[in-house]
Amino acid sequence: MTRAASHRQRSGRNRGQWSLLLCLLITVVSAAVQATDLDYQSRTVTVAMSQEPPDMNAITSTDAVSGMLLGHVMEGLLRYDPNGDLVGGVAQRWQLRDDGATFWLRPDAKWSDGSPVTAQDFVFSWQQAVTPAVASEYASILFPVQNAQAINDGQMAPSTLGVRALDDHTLEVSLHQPCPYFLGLTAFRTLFPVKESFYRSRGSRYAAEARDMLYNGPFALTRWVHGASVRMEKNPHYWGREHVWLNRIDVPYITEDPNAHMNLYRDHKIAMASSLNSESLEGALRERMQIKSYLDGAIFYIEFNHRDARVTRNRNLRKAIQQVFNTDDLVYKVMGSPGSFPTYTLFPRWLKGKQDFFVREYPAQKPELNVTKARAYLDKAKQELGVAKIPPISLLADDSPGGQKTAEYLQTLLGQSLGLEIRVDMQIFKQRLAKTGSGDFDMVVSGWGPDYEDLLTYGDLFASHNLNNRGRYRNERYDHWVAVAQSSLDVAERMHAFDQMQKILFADAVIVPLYERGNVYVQNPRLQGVLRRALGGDPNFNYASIQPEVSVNAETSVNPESRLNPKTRIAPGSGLTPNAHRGAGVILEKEP
Amino acid sequence: MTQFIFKRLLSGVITIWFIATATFVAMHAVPGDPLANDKAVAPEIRRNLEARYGLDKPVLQQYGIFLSNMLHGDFGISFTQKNRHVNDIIREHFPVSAVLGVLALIIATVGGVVWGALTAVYRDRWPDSVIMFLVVIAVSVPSFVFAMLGQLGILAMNEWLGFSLLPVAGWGSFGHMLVPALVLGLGTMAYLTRLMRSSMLEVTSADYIRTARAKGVSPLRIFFKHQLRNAILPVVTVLGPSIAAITTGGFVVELVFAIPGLGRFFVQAVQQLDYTVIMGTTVFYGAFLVFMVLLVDILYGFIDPRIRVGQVRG
Amino acid sequence: MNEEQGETMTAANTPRERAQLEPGLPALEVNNLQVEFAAQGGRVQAVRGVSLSVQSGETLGIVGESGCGKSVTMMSMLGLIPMPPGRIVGGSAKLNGRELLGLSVAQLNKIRGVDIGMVFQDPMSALNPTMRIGEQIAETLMIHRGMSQREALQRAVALLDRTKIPEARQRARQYPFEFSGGMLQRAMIAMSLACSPSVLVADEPTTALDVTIQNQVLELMREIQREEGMAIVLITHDLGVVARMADQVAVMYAGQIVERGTVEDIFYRSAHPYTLGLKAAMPDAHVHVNEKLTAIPGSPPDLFAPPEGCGYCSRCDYAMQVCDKHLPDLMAVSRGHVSRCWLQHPEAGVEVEGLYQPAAKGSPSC
Amino acid sequence: MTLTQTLTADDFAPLAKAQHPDQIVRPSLSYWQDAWRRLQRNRRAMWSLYLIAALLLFSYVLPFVVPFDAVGQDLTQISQAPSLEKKSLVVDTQPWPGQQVRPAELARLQSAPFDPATRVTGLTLVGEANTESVRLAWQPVAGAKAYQVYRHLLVPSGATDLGLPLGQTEQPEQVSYEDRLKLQNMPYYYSVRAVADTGEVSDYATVKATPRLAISVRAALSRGLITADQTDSMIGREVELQRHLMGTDYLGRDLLARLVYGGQTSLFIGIVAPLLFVAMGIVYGGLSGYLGGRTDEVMMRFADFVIALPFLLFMILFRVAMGIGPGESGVTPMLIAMVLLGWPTAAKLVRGQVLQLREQPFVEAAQLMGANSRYLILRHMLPNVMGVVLVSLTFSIPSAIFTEAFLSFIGMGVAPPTPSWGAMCNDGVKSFMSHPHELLFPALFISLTVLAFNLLGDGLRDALDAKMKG
Repeated sequence: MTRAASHRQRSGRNRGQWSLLLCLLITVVSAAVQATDLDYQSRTVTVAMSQEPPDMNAITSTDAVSGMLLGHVMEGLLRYDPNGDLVGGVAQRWQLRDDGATFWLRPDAKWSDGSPVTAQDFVFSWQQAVTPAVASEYASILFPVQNAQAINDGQMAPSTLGVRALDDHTLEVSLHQPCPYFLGLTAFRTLFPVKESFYRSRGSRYAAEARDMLYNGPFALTRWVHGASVRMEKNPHYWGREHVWLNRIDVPYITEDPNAHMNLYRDHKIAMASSLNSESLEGALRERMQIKSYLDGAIFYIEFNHRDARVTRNRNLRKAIQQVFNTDDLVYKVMGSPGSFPTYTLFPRWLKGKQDFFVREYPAQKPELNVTKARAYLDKAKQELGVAKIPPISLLADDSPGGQKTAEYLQTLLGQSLGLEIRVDMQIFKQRLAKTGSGDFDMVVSGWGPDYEDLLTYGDLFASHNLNNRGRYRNERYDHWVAVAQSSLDVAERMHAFDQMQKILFADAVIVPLYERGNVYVQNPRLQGVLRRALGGDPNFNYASIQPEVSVNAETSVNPESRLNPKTRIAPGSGLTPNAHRGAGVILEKEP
Repeated sequence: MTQFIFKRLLSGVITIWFIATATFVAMHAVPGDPLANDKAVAPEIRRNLEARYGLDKPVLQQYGIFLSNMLHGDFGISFTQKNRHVNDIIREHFPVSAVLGVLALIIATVGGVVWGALTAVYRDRWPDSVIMFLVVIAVSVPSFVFAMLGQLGILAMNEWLGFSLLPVAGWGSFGHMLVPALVLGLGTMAYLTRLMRSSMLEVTSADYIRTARAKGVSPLRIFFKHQLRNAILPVVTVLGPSIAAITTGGFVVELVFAIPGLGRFFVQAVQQLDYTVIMGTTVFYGAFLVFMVLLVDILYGFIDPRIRVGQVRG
Repeated sequence: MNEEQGETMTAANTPRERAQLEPGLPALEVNNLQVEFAAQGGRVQAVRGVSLSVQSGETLGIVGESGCGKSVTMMSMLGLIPMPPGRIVGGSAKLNGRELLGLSVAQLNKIRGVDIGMVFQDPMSALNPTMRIGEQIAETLMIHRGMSQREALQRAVALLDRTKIPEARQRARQYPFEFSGGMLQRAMIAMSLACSPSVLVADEPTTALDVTIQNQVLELMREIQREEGMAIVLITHDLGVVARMADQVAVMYAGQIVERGTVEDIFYRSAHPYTLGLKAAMPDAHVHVNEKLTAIPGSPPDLFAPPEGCGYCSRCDYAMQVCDKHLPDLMAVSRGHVSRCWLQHPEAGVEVEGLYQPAAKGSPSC
Repeated sequence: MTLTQTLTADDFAPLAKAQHPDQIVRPSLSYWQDAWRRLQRNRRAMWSLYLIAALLLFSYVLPFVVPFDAVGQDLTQISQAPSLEKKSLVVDTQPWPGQQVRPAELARLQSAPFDPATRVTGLTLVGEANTESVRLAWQPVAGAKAYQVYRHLLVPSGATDLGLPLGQTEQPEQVSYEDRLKLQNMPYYYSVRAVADTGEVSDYATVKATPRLAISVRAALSRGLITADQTDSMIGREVELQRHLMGTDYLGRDLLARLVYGGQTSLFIGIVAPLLFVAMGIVYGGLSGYLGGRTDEVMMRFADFVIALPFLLFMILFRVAMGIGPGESGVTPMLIAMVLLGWPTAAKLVRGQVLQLREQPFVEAAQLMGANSRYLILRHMLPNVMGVVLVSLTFSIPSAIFTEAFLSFIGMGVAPPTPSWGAMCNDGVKSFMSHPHELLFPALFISLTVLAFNLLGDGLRDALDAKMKG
């Protein structure tokens, strides 16, 4: 009897414990429910990133994710405005000459610790960038500056770099030859300022944590949990702080999985989800998400190996391949990626020519799809090579979805139409790079993204001296036109040079252009003014704002609080808008 | 006991050395260039980079440096996470994997024991069939399918509820861990269920259970006092390998649920040929597993008096 | 049988007291017990109508080859065989007059360990390896006597002491694997005696032990029986043990009792050829060393399909035509001594050397 | 007593000896026969065995009977759900110059101001919409600099819900657009709106189009649907497209064919790798156990080291270290990696068995009888070890298949275009939401295989376990 009673008592206590535990569980679980994608009250936007930022040190940083963050927390001499125009950043006024440039800095440009951004900060960071021991992979971007290359090769001291601080707010740059695109370079991250005293105080830990950095951009990193989350908050010391609408950019999710991004967006946890593929697109459409697209600047092409021992050195073989390759099929059917465009040239459609876009002024020649002609070329190639059958051709690609699809498509296509045996060589990214670098391939699926806003960033790729010319294509005429484009200040002459380059690329079948990559993404319609762009960090929220609620015609209504030019909200891509007042090579001087 | 632990620790150290060496050899056999990047770098810069990571020295010397650094508990600086030490990466991301793993292990063990015991109790009746059917599904479906279904499940649930009960992805609170841990622990849970079932059945027909019944002990008490403890013993022995499977098997889950665990960093590091991170992570995991197996052995001793007392004596 | 009666039964503390309450009532009485096991494609008739009884203070020995149904008889009535596949087909089993068959598990649990204790063959496997000896003994007391753990443990030490385990206090805190076989069997006995049952079923208690230990254990059982006055059912295949311990003996073969009587009846007036066979197979200190031990040829019948006639027929040297076709009944040989053999039939004229055949005497066959 | 009364004296006559021979109740069977008999009684195990046989037939024999094309890309049928037959229009896709506004008209329109309230008018389809191309044309809008074209699967509900931005016309005179982006035979809603120089947009117009399934002459020719001399005559006529019983993948490759060949890869790795490492384990473990003593200790210590290596990490590492050359499938590196990491478990198992067996009386007896080592190993050790090994082998197969799938899933498995079930899952996961069949089929095959081997393993263990006998 007593036993039974005590037993009952015990089970009663157990029940109590259980319900307590359950309550606790529910509390914990509900605590997990987080803020949603947009918060108008606190002016917070929540997004996701694909990757932990590998290197937040602007001097050495090379990747896109760090570039995106740096685009918010740092500012160079110049910056891109919402229209994609170069406008004053730290510099208030500037002057570009044949032999150099002068920048007058804003007196109110400040670091996040309140100290002013001075000309010395630029001198220091630029010198660091070319110092061999720092081993910045982007040192070459500074090569137009006097002595930069020699310093980087270890032949001269970093202090001899052609950049001087005339006073705290005047920066003097000497160029070793005319550089029509130099102003664009000053918006590039390698040329961002770094405060020497702070940099030295952190030693090797500089930029390792949020507290190990000093910021001069619209935002400052306030939280950085590696691999997990990043938070940027408005920089109270930023000179243009009243033009920044957002108070906070939260990045609490870091994953490469595009499905996870999409699911987070669906769950209203993030305000935009990038990299929609043709597969996830259908769901997005059915759920009536706002879909946008833009060109991210990258051009993809098949590069041939022109080294001596390679069959692909044979022009007729390359021509044969060029003649059967159907870029349209690849883009529209195989990749099926909306926003991407088939291309027939190395130069992207968003870069300017003389007045209009270059591709409109100098249309590229489209290869005619003709299997018969291709076979004729192939026969000629066989004759020249002295073989009855072309030996197997290796096609190097990395294991990204795009690379894989392209390689598999090409393999079947060339096999079926030309009877070529293509051996796909799928490698992880670094191994592909190593193999491309050492020339261990016949064909390789390559892509190229721009470093600065000029056709030259693409055009000099196949100059014989360029280390990025992985196929070792060597053509004196091509080199000549590259030299012209590098140093000429005459727009027409330069554009003609680029046109000559693209003609040589086509005639010689140096490469087979594939597509210009577009990125399709979904974005909460209440979020306005987000910049998607090829240069200067993507996406960018410096000019973004949140609408209190979705308006019926959100696209056309302009948020009064944003000083945004509605022009940029044209989809697809800000880059599509030609820029009237930017003539390369013209000596400009303008007030912001 | 101390002698036993000391001996095990010693062999553990040798094992870790072996793992370190194997990793080093494998790592240097990998074709490819950890310093390669999208854009070509000038030879001078390359030399500087090589010097920075000590790649300019002969392989044997690199091995020596690696071992001596390891002795000091220093795995060097990451190749891809430019300003971060591998130690920091492990310190920051391993706890995430570990918390997830521990939760998964708890779910797996508790689930396995409960389900296994239930199936044994209801042997050859419908609860047994249903659970064993689910177990069979759990062991036959690849984990990435479950991970995806798990995420879609949360999404569907949140949509149905009209508010976010559980987060779809991310990390930070208990709610973030629940479904990923469940997905991660599922396979192990199924395995443990099977193990527990057969072990329970074996115990059920054991002589001492008959003795207990002959003593007039009630079925419930027999179940808890006599069967469970004895049946759990074999389950405990596989916990060591299970921990290994769970902690290193978290890549997929970590990727799908955007969890900043070490597993994800490892896969990324391999893709990026981040030598130091690969070596550091592998050696660390190896050491961790060696330690866990040791721990499980000790734990086993506490559950099974035969071993504990035996060790005290010997 | 209702609850109240059960309660009044347990009110009496020792078997001796209980025997005094109702003199003449057998402590355990089994009648025509039949047990089957479901097997693939049919049933195995493991126990085919066994009847037994044992009085308080008395020892009943059940002998037979392994698999003949000795253990099943005892276990089935206590609900210790898994059902299914086991099933009690018929018969009755009464403990102190209370019917055991058909009781629920809960009802049985009030009897098992209280009124009837069991000692099993291999103590090493019959004791829970992960529980301390003391705890295992105390468990019975806590369940049936409602003692606190402390009390029960103290009592357990006393019981261990009583079963002559030295340093009982320390031993109680040890685990089974720390005990030797003989010690374990003592502990087992201590456990089964915890609640002073009126019947102790010892299922091959000494099989796993060596001879000297065997004697000690058997001696202990006897001693306790003298003190407590409980009935012992001793299941064994060892005739020597039976000879030493038992008052009454039942010989079982193929699920049936083939001979039953006092220990003298069985040993000196063996009335069944199987008993003779068992005796011949028993090493005996009295026989000469060079005398050959004779094994019984063949093996017991398959109880899946029991033979029509006598189960021993195929192995019996004296088998007759009738043996093959007809199953003999238990035939009275003398008072309290029965045998299931056609040779005991008055018409059977066969005289077998060494076989006690009062009925068949003087009528030789052809 | 009634029976005894009917007995006669004959009944008491002795029974002839011949009538009671030593009965053998059950036929005696060898160990393996017995195991096989028991396995046959296990229905689940037998079904698993049939299933495995079916899977092997499916992958290794079926391709000889039915020719499958696992690489052929059917670009007209990309990511198609399973279907039986489909008819398709043959079309000749010529470049379309589109429709332009005349220069004079354009000048007039450009000079007029842009009004955001204007709506695009006259939006129509040019020609019949088919899956090769959908052509749109509309009336110019005053002041418009360009036109944006959107495509939706639902009727647009507002300016933010126009669907997928297909693109923007490049010249103001261009008032037409040709859509060729992954068109399917389903209704689309095309919306067009004008954009001004300032970035302002006009109101949109929407038109519905349901493209007819079509195949270009070029594609039809290369797929062998028409012959070269039919190229002109077949235009505008219908042809029957290839059937894809299980649908197609992202390159329009037949999923059934890929599953067949993927099975060859997956099953090959799944079965051969365990076979190899178990064989290696038998040799190593057998030797170690047989030699015993110091050698055994050293050998087992080494096995322990290898066991301590984190399996998946090293799988990935080895796989990357061995690399895959151009045109290679990557099966060999994976096999080698699995064997390198897998053998110690089997070795320890075998050694344990051998050690146990060495102590067994029958081995001692055989040794006393002068049996030599060879005889001992072949006659006594091996058959007894084989049971355990067989069970462990059966259980290794599912984990090997999973390992392959996992590695392929994280992109470290076989190299494309080699199909494997794991790699197919990896591809299928990306499009799970829109084309679930691309994930479900390979996942199903993996599951079935793993399931079958698991159940077979259970059955074998029960059948070979001597304790369960009787």
